[in-house]
Order: sequence, then C-alpha cells, then structure tokens
Amino acid sequence: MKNSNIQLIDESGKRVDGRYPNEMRRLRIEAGVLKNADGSAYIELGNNKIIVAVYGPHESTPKYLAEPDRAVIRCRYSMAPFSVSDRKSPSPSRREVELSMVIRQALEPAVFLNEYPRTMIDVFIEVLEADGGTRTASITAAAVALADAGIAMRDLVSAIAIGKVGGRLVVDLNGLEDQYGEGDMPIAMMPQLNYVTLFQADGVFTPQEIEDAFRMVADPIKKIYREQKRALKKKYVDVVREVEKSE
Amino acid sequence: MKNSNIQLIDESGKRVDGRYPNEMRRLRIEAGVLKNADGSAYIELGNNKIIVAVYGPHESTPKYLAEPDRAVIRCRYSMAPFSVSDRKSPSPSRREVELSMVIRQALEPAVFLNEYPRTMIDVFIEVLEADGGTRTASITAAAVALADAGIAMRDLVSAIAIGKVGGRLVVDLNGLEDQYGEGDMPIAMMPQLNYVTLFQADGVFTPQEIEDAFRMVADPIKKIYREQKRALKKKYVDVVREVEKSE
Amino acid sequence: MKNSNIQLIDESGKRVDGRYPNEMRRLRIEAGVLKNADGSAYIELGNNKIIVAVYGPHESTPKYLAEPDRAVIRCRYSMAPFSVSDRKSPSPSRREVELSMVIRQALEPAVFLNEYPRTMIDVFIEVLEADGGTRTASITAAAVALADAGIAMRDLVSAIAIGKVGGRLVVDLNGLEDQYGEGDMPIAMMPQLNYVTLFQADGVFTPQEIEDAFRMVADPIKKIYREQKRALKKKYVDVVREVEKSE
Amino acid sequence: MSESKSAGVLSLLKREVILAGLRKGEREDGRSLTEYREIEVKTGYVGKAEGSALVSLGDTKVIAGVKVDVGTPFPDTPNMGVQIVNAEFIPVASPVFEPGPPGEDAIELARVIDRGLRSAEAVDLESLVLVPGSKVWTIFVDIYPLDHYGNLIDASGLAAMSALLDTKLPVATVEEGEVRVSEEKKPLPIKTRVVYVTIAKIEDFLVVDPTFEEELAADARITYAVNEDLNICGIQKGGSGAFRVKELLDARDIALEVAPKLFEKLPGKPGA
Amino acid sequence: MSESKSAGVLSLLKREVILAGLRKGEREDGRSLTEYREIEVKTGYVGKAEGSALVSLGDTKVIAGVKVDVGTPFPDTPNMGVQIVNAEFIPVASPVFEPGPPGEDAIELARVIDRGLRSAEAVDLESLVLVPGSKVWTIFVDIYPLDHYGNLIDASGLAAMSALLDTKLPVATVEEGEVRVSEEKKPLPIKTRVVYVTIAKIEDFLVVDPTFEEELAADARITYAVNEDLNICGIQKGGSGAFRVKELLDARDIALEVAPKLFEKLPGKPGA
Amino acid sequence: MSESKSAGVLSLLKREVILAGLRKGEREDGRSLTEYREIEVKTGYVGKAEGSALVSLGDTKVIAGVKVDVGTPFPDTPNMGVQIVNAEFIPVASPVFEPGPPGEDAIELARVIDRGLRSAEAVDLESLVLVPGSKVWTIFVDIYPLDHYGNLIDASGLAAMSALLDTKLPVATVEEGEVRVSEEKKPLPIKTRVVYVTIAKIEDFLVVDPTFEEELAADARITYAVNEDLNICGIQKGGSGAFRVKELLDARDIALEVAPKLFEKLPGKPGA
Repeated sequence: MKNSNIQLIDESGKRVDGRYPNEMRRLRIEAGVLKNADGSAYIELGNNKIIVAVYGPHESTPKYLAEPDRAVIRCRYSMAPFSVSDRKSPSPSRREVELSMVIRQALEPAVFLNEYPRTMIDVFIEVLEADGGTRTASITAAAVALADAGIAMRDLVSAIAIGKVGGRLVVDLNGLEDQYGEGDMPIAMMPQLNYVTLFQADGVFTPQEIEDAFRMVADPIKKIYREQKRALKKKYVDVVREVEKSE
Repeated sequence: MKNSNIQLIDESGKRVDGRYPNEMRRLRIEAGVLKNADGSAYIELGNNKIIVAVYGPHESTPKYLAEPDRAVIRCRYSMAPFSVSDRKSPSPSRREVELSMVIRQALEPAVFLNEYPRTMIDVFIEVLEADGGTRTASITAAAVALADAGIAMRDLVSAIAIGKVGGRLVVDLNGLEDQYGEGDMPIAMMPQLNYVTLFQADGVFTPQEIEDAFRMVADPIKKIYREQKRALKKKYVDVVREVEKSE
Repeated sequence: MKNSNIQLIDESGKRVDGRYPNEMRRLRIEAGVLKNADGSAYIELGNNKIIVAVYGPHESTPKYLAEPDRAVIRCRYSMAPFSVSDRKSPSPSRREVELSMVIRQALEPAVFLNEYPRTMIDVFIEVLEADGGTRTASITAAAVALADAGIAMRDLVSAIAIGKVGGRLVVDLNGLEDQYGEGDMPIAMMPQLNYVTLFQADGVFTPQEIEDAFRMVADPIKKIYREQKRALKKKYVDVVREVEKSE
Repeated sequence: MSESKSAGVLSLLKREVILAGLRKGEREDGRSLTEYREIEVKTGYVGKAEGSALVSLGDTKVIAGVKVDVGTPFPDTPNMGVQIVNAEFIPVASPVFEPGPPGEDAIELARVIDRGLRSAEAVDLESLVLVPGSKVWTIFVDIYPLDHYGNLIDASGLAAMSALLDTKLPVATVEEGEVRVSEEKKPLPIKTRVVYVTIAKIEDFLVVDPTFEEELAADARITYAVNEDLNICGIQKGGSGAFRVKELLDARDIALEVAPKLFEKLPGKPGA
Repeated sequence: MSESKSAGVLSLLKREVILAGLRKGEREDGRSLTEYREIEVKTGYVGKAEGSALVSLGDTKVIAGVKVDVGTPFPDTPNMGVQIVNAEFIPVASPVFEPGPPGEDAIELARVIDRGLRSAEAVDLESLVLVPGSKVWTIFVDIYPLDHYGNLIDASGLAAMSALLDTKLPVATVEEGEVRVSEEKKPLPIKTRVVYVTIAKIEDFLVVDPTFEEELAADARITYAVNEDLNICGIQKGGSGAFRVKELLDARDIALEVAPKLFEKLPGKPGA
Repeated sequence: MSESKSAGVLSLLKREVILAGLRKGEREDGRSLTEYREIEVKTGYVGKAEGSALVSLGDTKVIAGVKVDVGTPFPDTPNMGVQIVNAEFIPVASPVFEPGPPGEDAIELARVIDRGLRSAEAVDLESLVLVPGSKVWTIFVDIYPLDHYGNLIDASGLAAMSALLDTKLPVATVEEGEVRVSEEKKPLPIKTRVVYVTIAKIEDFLVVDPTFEEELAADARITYAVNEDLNICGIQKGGSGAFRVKELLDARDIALEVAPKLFEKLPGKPGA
C-alpha cells in the first residue's frame, strides 16, 4: 500500500469511479459457459473478467495425491499476460502460487469432499482482465462453477473486498484504489452458513475497523449470493434446487 | 525470411556457392558410426554435420508412455552450442522442441510400429555444425540410423528443402540462402512408396510454386535415397536386403 | 586460485589470522542439536557455521531409488544466501551440486550401508556462514550427525584442507587464504582405518607437495577426530561406546 | 524430446461412424467437407490489452491479447521491431491440457502462427523502430484457447490477426536517445492480413476445419497460411501420418477457395 | 497449482488427546491457551550477513539473514528502496520438507512476513534511495527454518524483524551518478517494529502459538500482524477450515493482548 | 541432492572376470595397467566454432567446441577474461545418459576440466581484457561426449585442451569504450597445456584409462591434472570407495609417467 497524494474520495464522499463507499461495482455472473469443462462460470466485476473451469470429480492424477476418504481439490489461479497493464510472464508468479492456495482453502469448506473419495476436483481460474479484487471475484465464480459441475456443496462461497481509502472503509476496491489506497481486506463467506473461509489484509487497520469491515461486508455478500444463484438458475434450475434445499 | 540486397543468384544463374538451382550440396552418409547405440548414422550435407543415435526398441521409460499395440518413438533434435555462429544455449529452444516433433512425425509413417508393442524407440539427433537444412538432413540420417538398428521399416525417409531465392525455386538452401532468401520449404518423402511425411514452408509462395516444388524435389530425393542405401549397404548388406525386399 | 600481491604469510611465518602454518582454526562441534532430525550436528571452524541433519534410515522416496541390498545415501550441501559476502541465490549452484556428490562419496565408505537394505539415509547440510573449508567441515559434522542418528559406521570421517600460500603448505585455509592463495587440497579420512575418502585439489602442487600434504594432515585429522568423539560423548555416551568398540 | 501420442483416445467405433459419414459426403454436424463452423470475432474484449479478440469457431473458443513494450531489437535485425507470439494451453480449455509450461503442441501452434504473420510481413515491423539498433517496439501476441473443440490453429490465427488489427500503439517520441511514450494512440501498422486454413486427412478424405473428434480420427493435417494476395505464406504438416502429393495440392486448392470467407470475418486493415 | 493437503498425518487418537486437554483448558506442554512457548532471540549470529537473528520458539528454530545490495528500484516505485523477503523450507528442518524450490507454504510464509513489514512501513524504504529512479538499496531478508516444531510464521516474523533491527547498512555516496560504498556502516532505518500472532482453531478452541501437532489437529489458523501502535498491519487466514466472525474478533483481541510480550523479545529500534 | 548410484549394473561374474585378468596383469583389451587406449585428436572439426576437436580414446568419442563472445568480467576479477566450461551428457552417447539439464556427473566433469585449466592458467585470461572492468572476451568450452566407453574425463580433457589450442580469436579494437570485432583472427593465447590422467582402483589394482566396464567394476577413481612442467594442477577423487595414501601416491607417479605421452597427442601451443 503506497500512500500518495491521489485523492480517492472527493468532498461529496464519492470515489474515483463515482461509487459511494458501500457500493459494489457492476456484477455479472454466467454459469455453464464452457463446453469441455464439467462446470464453468464467467464473472465480470467492474472491469475484471474471469473465467473458471471445473473438471471432476475424476480419477486423481497423479495417483499418489488421492485420499482414501475424500476428494482432493486442485486449484490454479492464473493471470493472462494481457490482463494487466504491463505484460505478465505466463509462468506462475509467487503471488499466483499463494492465491491458488488461499482460493482453494476458501472453497474447500463449502464442498462435501467426503462424498467423492479417491477423486480429484480441478478448479482452473483464468483472469482475462484484472482491475482489483480478482481473488474474491475468482472465488465467487469458482463456487458457481463447482455448483454448475453438479458437485455437492454445503453452501456457495461469496467473496468481496473491504478496503480503506481516504481514511475510511469502502466496499470493493478497484485497481486504482487498490494501488493507491491504504488497505485491502478480502473476505470470503459461506453466506447461508455464515462462515468466513478467506480473510486477509494488507495495510493498517485499527482493531475497530476489523469489526466494522465485517458489518460492512454483509450486504454486498448477500447481493453476490443472489447473483450467483440467479446465474445458476438461469441455466440449471435443477442444480439450484439442490443448493437451496441445503440452505 | 528477410529480403535484402544480397544477390543470391548471379547473372549466369549460379548461386552464392557456385551451385545451379537444381543442384544439391555434397552429401555423405555413414551408417553404424557409434558403438553404444543400437543404430547410428552420420551425415554431412555441405557444411552440415549431424550425428544420429537410435536406441531400442527397449522397455518404455517412463512406463506410462507405453502403448499396448505399438512402439512409441521418442525423438530429440538438439543443436550443439558450437554448431552455429552465436553460441546456442544447451537448453532446448522452442525451435528445437518443434523440430523434435515434426521430425518424429516425419519418421513414424515409415516404421512398422506395430511390430514392437509396449516398447520405445529413441531417436537422438545432435547437430554438430549447422548451415541450413538441418531438419531435412536429420531426417535423412535418422532413417538410416533406424534401419541400422535393424528396425522393420516400410521404406526409408529422404528429405531435402526446396527454397526460393532471387525469385526462383532452388534445391537445398544453404545457411546464407536460408537467412537472406525469400522462402524455405522442407520436404520429407518415403521415396519408394511416394508419400510426403514432412512438409513445411516459410516465406511467400504462389500456388503454382507449390506444385513446381514437388516436381523439383523428386530428383534430389532419389539421389538421397541412393546415398542412404549405399551407406547402409557399405556396412550391413543384410539390412539393406530387407529394405529392398520391401520396395 | 588467483595469485596476487596480498602477503598471506609474514616474515615471522605467521598467517593473516595469526596462525602458524600447521595450525587449525578454532574448532567446535556439537551433536544432537535438532529435535526433528534423527541425528544432527553443528560445527564451527573459525567463522564457518554449519548445521547438518540426518534423517533415516527410512523408506526410500522415490521408491525406484531403493537398492535391494543396501541403503542409499542422499546428500544435499547447500549454502544459505546470507552465508557469504555477496548474497547467493537459493537455487543450487553447480558448485553445490558437485559438493553434494563428493561429500556423499566421502561419507559412504564409512557407513555400513548393507545393514539397511531398501532404505534411504538423508544427509542435509546447511552452511549458515562460510569462510573457507566448508566442504571439509561439512563432512566432519555429517559424520557426527550420522553417528548421532545411531547409524552403524566403520569409522568416523574427519576432514580438513591443506593449502598453499606464500609458496608453502599450510593447514586449514581460511576464506582470504582460499581466495588469494596458490592452492587448496581438501582431504577427508577415516581416521582409525586410515583411508582417504575425499581428495581434491585446485592450484599447482609439485609431486613432492602431494606427499608432504598427507604428512601434514595427519595431526589435524587426529585432533578433529578427538573433537568429534568428544561431541558425541557429551550427549550420547552409548553411541560413542559403539564407535570405540569398532576401533 | 517428442514422444508418439497416445492412440486409443478415440474409440475405433467412433472413427467408423465418422468415416461412414464422410463416405456419404456428410459430417456429424451437417457441414460439407469444405465448410467452416460458424465464426464469431469480437475485438476490443480486454481493456488492459493494446489489442484483443475473442474468437469462436463453433464450440472452439480462443482469446488473443496484444501487449506492447519498448525493448531492444534482435542483434541480426537492428532495424526491425520485435514480434513475439506465445500460446498457452491452459487447463481451463480441455481435459487433455495439463498445467505447466507450454508443451510441443502449444509451441508448434505459436510458431506456426508466428511464421505465417512473419512470412507475409503482416505487421510492418520496419515501422516499429524508435532508435535504430537500440530501441524498438516489441509486440507480444498471447494466444489462450478457452475451449478446445478442434482446429485451434485456424481459430488462433483468426484471434491473433484480429487482435493485431485491433491494436492501438502509443505514440512515442525520441529525444536524445530517450523514448517518451505519450497517452495518444494510433493503430498498429499492418501491411497484409493472414488467415490459416487447416485440413485434416481422414483416410482418403480431406476435411476443412476439423472438430476435436475429427482431429482424433485423422491420420494427419495440413495447414496453409494465406495472405490477401491469395499466395501461400506458410505451410505446416502435422500428425504422424503421410500425404500423397496430390492430396497436398488438393488441400492447397481448398485453402485458396475458403480463405476469402475467413478474410470476411476479420476486421479491416487500419486506414483501409 | 495448489492441492488439498493430506489428512491422516495426525492420528485421530492424538487429536482426541489434544481436544480432551483443551476442554480442560490444558495443553500438552502445560501452557495456557494464550501463552507462547519460551522465546529466545540471538542477533548478530552470522558474521557475513549485514544483519541476522537466530530465534527459538520452544523447539522451533528459525534463522533469518539480511543481505543488502545496490540495485534498481521497481518501475512503479522509483523513489523507494526494494525489500525482498524469501523463505526456504530446507529439509534440515523437518521430515515434511522436501528439497527443491519453495512450495506454496514457503511462498505464503515469505509473503505474509513481507506484507506485514511493508504495510507497517517497518523498513524506511524511502530513505534507501541513492539515485532517484535508478539506484536504490535492495534489502534481502532470507528466512530459513532450522527445526520446525510448529508456528513458523510467528518465529519467522521474530527472526526477520530482529535481523532487520540488527542490520548495518554501508554508508554510500553518489558522485555523478556513480555509487560508492564505503566501509563505514550505520543502522538500517526502521520506522516501526512488527510482530505476528498466530492462533489455531481446534474445534471451538482458539490456541496461541500452536505446536506442530496442534497445527495438524487444527481446522484453520489466523495470523494478525501487529505494529507498535497496536494496530493490525496484516491478516492471513490459513488452512482448509472456516471461522465464525466472532472467532476472528476474539482472535484479534488475543493478538492485541499478547503482542506486547513479543515486542519485549525484540531488539530496540536503532537510535531509540 | 546427490544419491548413491545403483550397484547391480555390472554382474558380479563380469567383475570377477576383470579381476582375474588384473591378477595376471592383463586387461580385457590386452593393455597393460598403465597403458592408454589408442588416441586420435582431430582439430578444426566444426567450421562454425572458433576452435574444435574430436577425440577418440579407443571407442570413447568426445567432441569439444569453443565459442567466443564479448562479455562482462566477473566482478571479483575485473581484469581477466571469462572461461566457461560446460559438459552435456547427451543421450546419443550412452544408454545411461538421460535427456535433460546436466546432472551431477556432467557438472563434475565440466568443473574438473575447468579447474585444471584454470589452476594451470592454460588460457591467458589476463590477455583477454578489452576494456578493463567492463568488456572482456568470454571463452565458452562445450564438451559433448558422443560415445561413452569409459574415461570421459581424460578424453574430455584432451578434447577441451585441443579445441582451445585450435581456437582463433577475432582481433578486436576498442574506440571510446566501444569494441569493434574485425574479420581478422589470431590464435587464442595459451600459457601452458594440461592433460588429465584418470586411474581406477579395482580392489588393489590401479588401472589407467579405464573402460566403461572397468569403471563399473571400480571402487573409486583418482584424476590428476598435469601441466607441462609435470606439476599437479588439479586432483579429483571420484566414486564411493576409499584410497590408501600409498595408492594415491602411486597413482600420482603413474600420472606423471604417462602424461608426456598424452602431451604428444595434443596440438602444439600457438607460436611454439
């Protein structure tokens, strides 16, 4: 987080892209967008464009990764070279390695892994365009792709960041706010069960702000969840019924 | 292909190294040049110097590559660092990766793969000096090395490039012609069965020139085939008899 | 070895750090310093600080490395990035690859490998600070760590370098002497059985100097051996008894 | 190292079904042998890229993005910009793609596209020099298949060419050897457009724009790159089978016949 | 690629033993749930490093070393020095560490430590510029666990912070754009100190400074980085389980409560 | 990571046969214990290389090529050219060589050859400086075994040394810090020649120039690099066995005895 002279909130309390502090960017989710994948989803959150493919449950490759009593989730978060301002090398960066892990850990609590012993479930995420908040948007889309693949889930996972710009908390940082703001706190939740499955922060937050962030995130999480269900419903009424039954 | 002011054909129709358009460079092939390898060949085509070793058919390593009904060919085309003007890094370049594949695909149609189920046949190619046309010379030598290893073959594979310099088609580009000429079209054929097993082109060719190229390549292919047989005969009269029987 | 104008031996025959030619640096060895490892040792030789962990004998990983009639030793010599003046990249250098091998080969003759068929014994060496002579100090410590792990040994291995500075042989080069001296000749011995298990040299030595070096190294090797036994005794009286029984 | 590809991916039965259709002049999806699947080209898809295109070829989807940067020229071409084509077969696109650095198939694809563009001199590389011998524009074309349902070469060619046609290059000025890149942008100079036509050989049949299953059934494939003059600016035979010369010439004729339909799908040249 | 971790490492029985203890408010080593193991910090351990520290946290041992070098700044921060944190899980430290390049766990550790330091602006990076835009100090912090008995994050945080506090930077002068590094050294400028508090969740229990076995028994963990103002300068949830919001806030309270005890173990700030 | 080598490659019976011969003072190919196989050195083999040599040592064949380039010196030796020796154990040469980056054996070989040359100051690196501290000649020596029938070290030493003796360096002039390389060439300056003598220990026998099977039967090997003054300029013990001191000194005597015969096979020094 680099403080700077860039003014990220104006006198009227509006942000650089005209949003209010508690306002998310435009969100669009589509399920079942790929033919090869067993499940898939496409998400646009502001300028972010991300595609997620789920393959599985299938036989574990390599075999030694298989677990006798449950499925193993393999997760790959990757950014296309043209998704960012300066071309990104296609080989995995340390950031991508970490995000592949925390995204996996954000999804695992929601999947009934024990239903699929000895199998592997692949979650492949490709960021086509990035503008702040790709990890949370990826989680949101990946949960839809898992459901689209017909995988049994306790709940969906809905995710969004709380950030800190101009000394105050705001919802859903865009790229500019992420770069010049004071803090970023991505949160993923199982919205029906009310559990936190991803929680990170950069920047400096007062102890009180941690609590405020959780209060602030509740509403956007609900909105995201509704959009996830809408996307699933649109193509797979049956699958949604399964998900709702578990609510 | 970079056009340039370098004159590659003089007024009398001769090329930079004094050859006529339809003239190949000096060709020399030797079979059975290595002791460890099951089959081997050495080729000189002009300044090109290439050695090929064949190991196999042997047990597949790793085992999962084995096919129940046929042999797997493993092919590696590699250039020594000192084979070119600017030292080449020993790690495989993208060009070497592609050439390993197209050379393998140029050889496979000629080998009775089904005779050797569950085995692997290694074709290792090392370019010791390169001067234009190493892929075709490698194929020519590899076919001899396969025969030298006693592997059952439908036919040999003989290969040479047709190129375009000074606006006209010529046989067997050398390094200078390759660098400054207008086009390069390497062709590999099974000379007795009359099948094309490798066909590529860089540069711009008219539709008619494609036909002309095939007409022009027939004679050099025959010459190469004769030299391949001569090399095999020289050391292995028996092996050659097998090859000729299949003609 | 770069000759230079730096005077490494003064008029009184003393070296840059005040030592006499046949004088070793201060040596300190401690056994059993790590809790996870099955055996471990820490060595300080002058400014060198090295830690060695031994894991095993354990099941071979990967399995194909296992030998039906004996243990396989896996050895890794590694320098921490901060152990040297200019930060060293953490990925293994060619020097580290070679040293991992020659250190393994220096230890193998001392271990009763046939006592542990189908197993693997790991020797992991981390140089925390380097000041000349890390390979010999690593061997000395690794032998202690192997004994500390309770692995049956024919003998310990004790190692030190003979060097050449100012035209004469000296014992135990420090970093400065190594950099500016005329030659370095690391030697590892099984001190009781009187076998040489590592022998290398850089720099120019007369044929006579090879003999002189072996004469000169005898006394320091004895000292090192005593210190190795002392370290083992200090914590594991029982293990030492085993070692002495075999003497 | 290149190894023979696994056979047995397509059942013999399935191959027989495909062949039975071809003998009647029919393909599974109802196309004629020289017909392409439906083509859709969407440029300007990625805002962060200097140029981009999302291409659908039936169910096959490929995205290509162009990034540009000021770099140094290759030593042997000091007065030309640098064009780099890269393809990643990301596991999103197919169960047969494994994560990791590009394998031989992805490398071949990138090199075939690159050579076609380069042979045709599609990008006017000579106009991309900023300081002769030391500073030139580097044009990165990254090709990412998103859904692999066959014929990645032609789809990638359309995506790469469309992305280049979509590319806006920043206006750069040079003062005392220092390059200044402004906010202003102008189209990347393109001299000609290129399309790629791939034809699979299944027994004795030549089939344009093969599906994934047709590719598995095929003995070999041949790709012709074609420029706007309807000359051939690249050839690549693929697969472990062989062609008769006549088949290659027939394929050439087919390529020249269908190329104009592909050009129609591409954006126009800048300034044209 | 990130794969689910193997379960079955800890026997169910062992997990039951740990839980039975926690239900009585007891841990196997006699600590309370919010108590750290004994902490020892030894700075100046490695003579060749510009700064170093060997830290023991009970049986867990971590060494960190700092090397400095004159380098170029990142393009987007031309007026700041460069801080690089790296961790290697060398096989010396644990039978679960395999030799090879850093895996996801080592990368996560390094990035968590790095972000905490960076968010708090612990190292005064702006004071490390030699020639604005072109020459700055690069500060490498290398973290090497030597014995892994649980809670590597907090131990590594103590080691990294202590090594930075121990670091002496050569005095450098710039003449006509050329940097001259003298023999003279002065302390690396540190603006604030940072500590990391990790709390494991085992069923409904929150346990500070988990041992290796407690980590295996845990559903998830949460780390708070805390600066000297007792503000939060970094958060990382780990593990495949989930937290209730209340648990995360309780953990925050615990972190703020124990942080001052960790600060006591650190060396003082230079000049303070 | 270095692992113990697989035993069982050579049958016990075969080892017994070799030993039975040695007890009678005989080797399988009729040589005495201190006799080399036939040596052939062919320089100027590769036209594109600045220097090259193809060496046969019986059935063992090694090619070495030298390439030169203008580069930057190592920071700690600003007034010396750079010598880089690399060896690749390409799978052409032996069924025991696997494709891929150099393993420990290839790295050891290259480093042993490099150190011998370097210790003897064979290449006059100080004469290879173009602009002190910034531009020097880099001399790459690449060693490629083509057929591995034992004793790669000595064969590689002959190949590397011969290739260096064959090397022609372009004449370079420096004007205002810029290096201009002309077409004219002169021999690479060589101060002394070096040969490598490797002796295998098979039980109590010391055997010069071991064949591949003798290497498999050997307990250990010792290599002495020898310069033209018949001093030792490099030593490397190899293998998992041990030597008595007397054996090492006997091997030294053998090395000094046979070295002159190897020097006879090398080209002469330039200008000599």
